[in-house]
Amino acid sequence: MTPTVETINLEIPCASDFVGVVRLAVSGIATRMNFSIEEIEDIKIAVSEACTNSVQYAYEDKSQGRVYITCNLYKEKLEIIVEDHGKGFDMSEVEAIKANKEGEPMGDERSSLGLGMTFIKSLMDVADFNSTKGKGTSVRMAKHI
Amino acid sequence: MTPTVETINLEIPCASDFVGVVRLAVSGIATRMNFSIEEIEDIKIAVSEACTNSVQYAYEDKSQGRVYITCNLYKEKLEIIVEDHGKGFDMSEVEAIKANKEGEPMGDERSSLGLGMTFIKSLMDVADFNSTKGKGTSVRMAKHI
Amino acid sequence: MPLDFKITTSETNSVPVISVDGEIDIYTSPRLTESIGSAMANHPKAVVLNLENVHYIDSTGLGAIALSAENLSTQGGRLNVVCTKPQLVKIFEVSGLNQKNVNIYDIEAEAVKNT
Amino acid sequence: MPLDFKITTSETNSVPVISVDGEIDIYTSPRLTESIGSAMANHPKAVVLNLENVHYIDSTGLGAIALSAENLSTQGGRLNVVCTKPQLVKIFEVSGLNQKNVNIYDIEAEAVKNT
Ligand SMILES: Nc1ncnc2c1ncn2[C@@H]1O[C@H](COP(=O)(O)OP(=O)(O)O)[C@@H](O)[C@H]1O
Ligand SMILES: Nc1ncnc2c1ncn2[C@@H]1O[C@H](COP(=O)(O)OP(=O)(O)O)[C@@H](O)[C@H]1O
Repeated sequence: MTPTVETINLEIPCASDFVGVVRLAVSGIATRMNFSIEEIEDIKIAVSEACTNSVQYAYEDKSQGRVYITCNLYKEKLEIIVEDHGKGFDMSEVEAIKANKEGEPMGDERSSLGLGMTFIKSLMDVADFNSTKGKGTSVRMAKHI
Repeated sequence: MTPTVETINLEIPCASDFVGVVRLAVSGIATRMNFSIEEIEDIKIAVSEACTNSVQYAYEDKSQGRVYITCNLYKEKLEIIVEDHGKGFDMSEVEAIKANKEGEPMGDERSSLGLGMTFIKSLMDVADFNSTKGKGTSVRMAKHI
Repeated sequence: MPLDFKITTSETNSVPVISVDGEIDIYTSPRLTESIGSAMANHPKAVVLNLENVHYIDSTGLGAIALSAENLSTQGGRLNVVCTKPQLVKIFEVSGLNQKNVNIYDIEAEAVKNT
Repeated sequence: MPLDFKITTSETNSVPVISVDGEIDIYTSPRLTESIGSAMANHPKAVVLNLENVHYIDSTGLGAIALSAENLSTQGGRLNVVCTKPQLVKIFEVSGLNQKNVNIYDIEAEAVKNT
């Protein structure tokens, strides 16, 4: 009985240093799965955006926070889930703010453009966002080979 | 309270495809810690040897096996622990076999030179091997910055 | 090594040229912001940012560039970005930054000339 | 991309030259063994293995090379390896392979000549 899916788990501290490490690991996985160079670049950006959001927004006390990355390798697709157990957010609230200030800097971070989730959606074939205030956020994304 | 150690966890299936992914992730971590290029190469080989052994020898049923990699980042060193929950081995037995057939191919794998553990010991500052028959193997290694 | 990152600042015809080597993400973008900030200290008309050796940028990097461009334009200057990699150009397009105060060029000399 | 791997086989003065690009480890070494095996099918006096573009090798890769060298010497041939990267040369030395039936050269032409 060979499994139809192979799983790789990665868990990093809530620190900007390690987003690049996730990117490296994921690009290695995508290379092994024979994605094209362009697709690999797309996947790298998408997974980075999700990790960056968890690192930036999820935890009040970053020193205790962890970010969990799960890569599920199917025959025909790569699925990546990025999760945190942070403060979560109200998706409809964020959408409303974005609609109001299109292209304007938003949020606490002055240099943030509100592009993170947009990139994930536009670069991947599947992008599901799940966030519960007080519980955390989970982003499930997938790209077909 | 900032932690004195940051931990990154990685978990791969027991398959040769993913040893390179571990190597990539670890080389990223070592780069972030400002190890020299030479030291990074040493660390990559050492961690690969440990993962390769777990992939090659630990599990009768590879499809169910997992290999666990823990990277502990200290101010002055990088510690890496590679573990499997496989069949384990008797270290003294292996040493005895090696002493007898120095430089000769050993074990089931005809192309194996018995160099894996030697490399880990010679390339890292710390190398602890722990194996219990029927329980699994754990290799703890460290390199000082 | 994959995660190496380097910024070098030089000057061509009195225009500060900032060249980046590596990946621009949440970890490295503060250093980029800082370098552009230092270049702006002498109130130049423009800063040229050469991304020819950048093989990765994401929304954090774009955010840093957008903020720097805004600061520059506030003091009457402009940010000319040299960028040839299709993947990067694509990201600039998706972000819409190239339609605001960031100008994209293929060749550094052109970016310097148009300041 | 970091984990890309490629083997190309050519011939110089009737000597098969196998050039490897990428990392030789537990995943890729079977392909190397296979390529050397195919090159040996015509019973050449020697096979040249060019590792100039190999930036990583570990005990698995060395094992594959040692086994191939043994097979070659059994049929009266030899394995000449082109290897310049200090890190790789160091690994060959630690393994002791260069003192057995694997000959290390700096330059491909030399490795081909000495067959
Ligand atoms: N993991 C998360 N935890 C908490 N809040 C989040 C998380 N991800 C996104 N958010 C919220 O959603 C907003 C929009 O995110 P995003 O579209 O990625 O834009 P940006 O690029 O500005 O981060 C953020 O400003 C933040 O308030
Ligand atoms: N994780 C492990 N699980 C079970 N057996 C192992 C493990 N690691 C090493 N061994 C045993 O130790 C022997 C020597 O290992 P090593 O020194 O790495 O040589 P080699 O390079 O031939 O693998 C192997 O042949 C195997 O029998």
